[in-house]
Amino acid sequence: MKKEICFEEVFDAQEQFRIVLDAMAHPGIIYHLKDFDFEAPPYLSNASAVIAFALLNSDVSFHAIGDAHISDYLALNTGAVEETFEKADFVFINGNNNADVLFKLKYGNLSYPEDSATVLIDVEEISKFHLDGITEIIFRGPGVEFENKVFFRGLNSEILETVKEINFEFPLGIDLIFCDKNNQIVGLPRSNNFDYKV
Amino acid sequence: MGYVAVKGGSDAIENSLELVEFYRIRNSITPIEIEQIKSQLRLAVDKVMGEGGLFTPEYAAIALKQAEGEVFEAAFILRAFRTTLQRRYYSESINTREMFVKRKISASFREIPGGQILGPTRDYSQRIMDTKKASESTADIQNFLQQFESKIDNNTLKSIKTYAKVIDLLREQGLLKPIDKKENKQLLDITREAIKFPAARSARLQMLARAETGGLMAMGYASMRGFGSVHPTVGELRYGSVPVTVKDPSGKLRYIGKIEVTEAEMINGTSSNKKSEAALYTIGYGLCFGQNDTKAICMGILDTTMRNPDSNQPANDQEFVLYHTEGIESMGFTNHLKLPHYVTFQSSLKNVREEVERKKEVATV
Amino acid sequence: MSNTEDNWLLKVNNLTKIYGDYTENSIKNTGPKFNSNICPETGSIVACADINFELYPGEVLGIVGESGSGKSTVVKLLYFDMEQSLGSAFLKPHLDGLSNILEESNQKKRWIRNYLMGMVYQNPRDGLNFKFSSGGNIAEKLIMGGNFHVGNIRNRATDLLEKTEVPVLRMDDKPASFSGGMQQRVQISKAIANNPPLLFLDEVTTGLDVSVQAKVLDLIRELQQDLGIAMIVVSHDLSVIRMLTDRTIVMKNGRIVERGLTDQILQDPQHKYSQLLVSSLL
Amino acid sequence: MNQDYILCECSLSALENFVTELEKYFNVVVAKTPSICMTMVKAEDSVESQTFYLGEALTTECQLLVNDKIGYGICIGDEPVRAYCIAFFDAITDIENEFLPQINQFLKEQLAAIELSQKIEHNHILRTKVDFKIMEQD
Amino acid sequence: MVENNKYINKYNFAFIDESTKKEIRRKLLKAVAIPGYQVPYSSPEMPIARGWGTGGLHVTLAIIGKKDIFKIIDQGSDASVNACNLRNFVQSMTGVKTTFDTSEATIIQTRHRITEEELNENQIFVYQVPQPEPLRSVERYENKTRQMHGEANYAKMWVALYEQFVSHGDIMLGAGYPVKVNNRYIMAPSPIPRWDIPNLNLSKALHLFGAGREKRLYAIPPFTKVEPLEFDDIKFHIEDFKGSACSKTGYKKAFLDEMYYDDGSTNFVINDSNFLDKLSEKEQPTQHENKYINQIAE
Amino acid sequence: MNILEINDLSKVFNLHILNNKKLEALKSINLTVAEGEIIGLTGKSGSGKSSLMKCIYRTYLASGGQINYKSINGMVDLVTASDHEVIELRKNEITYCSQFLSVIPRVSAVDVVCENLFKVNADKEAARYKAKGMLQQLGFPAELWDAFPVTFSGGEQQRINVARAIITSPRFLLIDEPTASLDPKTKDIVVDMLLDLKKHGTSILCISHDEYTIEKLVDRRINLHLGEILNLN
Repeated sequence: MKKEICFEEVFDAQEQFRIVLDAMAHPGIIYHLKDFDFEAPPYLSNASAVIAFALLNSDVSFHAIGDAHISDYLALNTGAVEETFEKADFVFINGNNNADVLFKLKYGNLSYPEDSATVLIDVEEISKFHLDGITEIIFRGPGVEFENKVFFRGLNSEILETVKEINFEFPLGIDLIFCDKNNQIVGLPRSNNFDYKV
Repeated sequence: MGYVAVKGGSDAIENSLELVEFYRIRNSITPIEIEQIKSQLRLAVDKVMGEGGLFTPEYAAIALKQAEGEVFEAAFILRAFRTTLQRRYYSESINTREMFVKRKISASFREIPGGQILGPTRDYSQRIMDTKKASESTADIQNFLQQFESKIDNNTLKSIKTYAKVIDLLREQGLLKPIDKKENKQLLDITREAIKFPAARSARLQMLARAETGGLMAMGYASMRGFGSVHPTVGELRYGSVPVTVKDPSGKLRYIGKIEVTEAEMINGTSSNKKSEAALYTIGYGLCFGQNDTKAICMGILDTTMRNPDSNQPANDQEFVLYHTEGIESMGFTNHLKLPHYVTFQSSLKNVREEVERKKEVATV
Repeated sequence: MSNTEDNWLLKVNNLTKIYGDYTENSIKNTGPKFNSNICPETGSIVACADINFELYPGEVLGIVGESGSGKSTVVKLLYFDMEQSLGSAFLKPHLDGLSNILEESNQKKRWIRNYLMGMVYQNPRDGLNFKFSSGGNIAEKLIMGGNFHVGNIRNRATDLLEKTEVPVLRMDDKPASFSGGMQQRVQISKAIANNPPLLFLDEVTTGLDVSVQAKVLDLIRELQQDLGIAMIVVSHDLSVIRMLTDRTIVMKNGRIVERGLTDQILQDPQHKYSQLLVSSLL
Repeated sequence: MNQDYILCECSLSALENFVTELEKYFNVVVAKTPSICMTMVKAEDSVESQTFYLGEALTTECQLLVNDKIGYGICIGDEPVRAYCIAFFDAITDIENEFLPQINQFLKEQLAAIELSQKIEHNHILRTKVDFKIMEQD
Repeated sequence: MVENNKYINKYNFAFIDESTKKEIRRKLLKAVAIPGYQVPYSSPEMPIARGWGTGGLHVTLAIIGKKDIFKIIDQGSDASVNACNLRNFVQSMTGVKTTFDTSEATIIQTRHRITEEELNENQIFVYQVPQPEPLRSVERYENKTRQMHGEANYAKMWVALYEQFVSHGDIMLGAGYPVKVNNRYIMAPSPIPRWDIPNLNLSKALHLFGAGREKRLYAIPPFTKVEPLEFDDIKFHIEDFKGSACSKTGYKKAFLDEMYYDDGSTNFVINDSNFLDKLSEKEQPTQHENKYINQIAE
Repeated sequence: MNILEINDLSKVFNLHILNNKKLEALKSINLTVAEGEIIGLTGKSGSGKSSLMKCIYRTYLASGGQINYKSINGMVDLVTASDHEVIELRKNEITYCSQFLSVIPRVSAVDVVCENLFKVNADKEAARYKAKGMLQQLGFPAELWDAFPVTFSGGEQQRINVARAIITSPRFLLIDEPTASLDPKTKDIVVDMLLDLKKHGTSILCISHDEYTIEKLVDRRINLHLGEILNLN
């Protein structure tokens, strides 16, 4: 595994961060991250890697499910520390993963609700248009003018049920960013009052 | 139209800065050298480093020069300078027991291991204006140095030693209060994340170490006058240089130089609320960059007061002490009152005028 | 019968508060048997332990005991003024009594306090904010209960002050300038402002003049009759207990030593300590 | 450690001259030009050993490849030359080379000079010691 | 050998070092996810004084990129000396284009005002906040106010408003009127005048707040409910200029500055300098729509 | 049909503070009360009459035996019933009228009489109306209705006490010396009121030293001596 060199730490980080900020501020709107020529391990989307490069450094911790290569890759390229689920600031999971692990994540306390995990979920495909056999999320709440609908392929709906449960007592909760293989992302902050259909 | 107004503002700022420069140098043709500030304004440099949170005598001297000697401003410049630098290394804990001691006194005992060493201090100088300083010449300086050096015979030099600490003696005798198990021992860094209350001791000590000397002094003094619960004795006050070591990228431990620090261990008597426990001593700890007795002592007082939170005693109140001794912040905010506030003022003016109207109506009804 | 087994309003199980580090033995080696609530091993203080009881709607329960018996601790734990070491409590109107209120988040506890409970402290300063007017104090509770209409707030405050015999003219004055009895009545107004089903009264007449005491007690009785509020009355004063309560719990060294109908406790006390208490106070 | 101590405390001109002379015989590549950064100074209180951050120290760091051997130079202060020299020493003392005796000789001389000046300062400081025994005899 | 060149340190793009920028960015994301909640952050020292907009600068410098167009106002004016100073700083540290034109800017930093011209969804509005804690007036301790926010325990704040009504006949809060965000947090909207408060509600732009001295960041995402605290019967109202009009444009529906002259006369001028410029030049900027402004007669 | 069946009831006081001294107040009491029956309890002072009554009312905890009470909702053993069951019975079925009025400061005579009605959340004005009617019947001066009973004479207090006990028309009434300090005329009124209650189905256990009252009132008389029943006639 080698260190990626195509991501420029000042300007790429700034530009990609702004897209992530937009995504968080507009839940349910699809944003496109830049397509970097990364050699990320399989099971880690380029989009997740971009977000990791833009936000992680040695001051924060992460946990990735799946391949051990993902952890090595992220540790090498961001300097962030690998931690357990219970303590990680950033968590990388796949949309097909079992939802149970989410219950372990830190979801903040009432005095410091931000001391909670940000979860990056890799799914197959994110689309504005309906396709068969996929999950639809209807976003409502801050950042959404009326309601936004987005379709996800490769997203276990139990994850959404679990997130709903974890985020029930706002401001406690976790914040999510969905990433797909085409460098598309969608933000789902805890303030969002979403529904979903399978 | 708008552009003209803006240009006007920018020009005024530029011209104001020029005027500053003019006032700084119009009467003195000879620029002060950084080396001169470093040595002849040594204590100002120390203060700037302490409050600036960055040990660097040369940049502190530049800041002092740039700020026309205004210590607050210079510390501020240093703090802002810090922001532009990457922190690449964390040192191993410095060990003040290895200090090259330049000054070491105790007020608690008459004789201490190694003796009372006054070192460079103005404590016993009579504060009589020394008008000779007005006409000090290079020759005077050289004479003094020559004569000073001659007092030592280079052939009969005593070898350098380090000294045992007074508090170690008290500890060996079991007179110090054991550490409270509930104390939060976490090592926090308040320059990386905002302080949270109640604050861990590491965060408190760090904030005190970079706090403004005058502010610390006000609080420490307040404590002794009854607005706090501590009136201690100097267990030991030492000043000198300590080695700093870091790990290089290969993991090897490296000596990188030495820094000067003042350290105070302040002894406080305690009363015990449990019958089974004896009244023991607690130590308040103070440590800061450079030579600054006042700061180290007051830090030592406040270290102890803040361990006994009490919102009725200003000096025992963590939030009160820590927020209000932060010199750079206090200075900035008190000075921001100079900024225009006409929008906010207009808003309150509307309220007051309306109330005056309402009260008039009531009166006439 | 209306008060069947399931009809309780409040159920308290094994409520325990210990200060300091404690072990299993801390509870075993303290209590009335040892005439002490300080653990001989760890020095921890067992303020109360193994407190179990149920309270029924509209019922008035007395807790009596000397100072240090842990009686105030019980209500302070239930009102979330302190955190329990062990134990649980269930309140019917909150999730049908299925959820331990002591383990709820602070956000939910606040809701429970605002809507389902009231507390009257011995010291009016604990229950009232002396920086606010007496009307403002009542407003605080009403606002916490979701009332945001100043006119309605002032009307309700007027009603409450009338009911508690506080001159309505003094509604906008700060309670600091009131007599102790009047402060206490303002505090009661505040506590019942949202018609809670449960009210805690912690030594509410202690420190008041006898005539003022009678007035306050009378007020509490009347409120109880009129509003059907269930109450827990904590007092070291048996005459207060006799006057106000149906049932009584006797505490000593942090434990319940006896419980029963108030007249039974007063006339046929079973436990040695209750007998001592009754004989010395009547 | 000892070597770093000497290089940090010795005369800069002597060091610069020595290294300038010596580096001719090696292939020196500057991997990281000397630049300033900060070292967070950790301290601990003397009673409870509570560690805390005292503040930062301005530091210069430099990385050299000397005959492909990496050398790190780190020192307090804005000291590009010194950092360079320390890095150089760090590398060459790890390489088999014919100059080791000269290097050792240089270090020895510098150490002696440092120690002397420290001792002199120490003895000046000792003159400020309050000697109670002498006072009693008076 | 290297040259003994001291004092040659170069500044990073946007002044702040990259690891601190990352920290601020992470905190901003959390702030957006929890609208109105104050996220503590490291708040490094800046070369301007605490209380002079360091928080706003942190936010601006952490988000700004080469493509951004930057506008900064103080008291509504592009020309205020403090705005000029910060503009110069940001410009010299980033090289970005600056503008006075509200609609052209992508990042607008402000002290004490929202522009009269309506903001769009591509804009980020950055506030310099001197006191981020709306509860400070009723509770001086940070750990207590934090707990109050945590439990949504705002009764003290409300009672303070009630008491103001009781003693003054109205809620006497002026600029910085507290608002409730997304039905949850009470937030200090930086001391913008009441005039601007309704413009926060369901705004299309993202609003980011930086309080440097107090080390807090917070945010209002677009399309977020922001309501001033008001009772059902005692309502919030904006500053009443009593039908006064701008002496230069005759316009009434804007926040006005009250001007005093040497001869003792007074008149009013539109406070927002760019809005005034545009009206003077017969441009027609789109203004924020809200019921309070709508009520004012032309 | 019996409303009350007492089997083998005993009561021993254990006085911890007097070195665990034991006082035997009741020994093996067996007694039944039929519905609508009035039983007079007689005996010298200290014979156990009040103790028996208090055991039934649960002011005293019995030491052994059973007190089976047939409530509207079924049989209850008053010795072992829970406090709550007892409270509910006291509220709805069983009333105890002691020899002395325990007054409550600052509560008017009428409201004292109403107290038991207030407990079952009766309409306050209707309750007061009823109370006034009873007080009138008992010849209680109207000007004292709103006064505080603490200053009343023994006879006046007695009348209030009786009115208070019977206002709810309890199913089972325990009454201690209802006529002790009353004039003959009022005695008759009280006896008539109690007989009227009996007509409506109330069972009464009555302690009295007044032979006249016993004679006129009771269906059966139980004589207690040193905690035991002497006769069963």
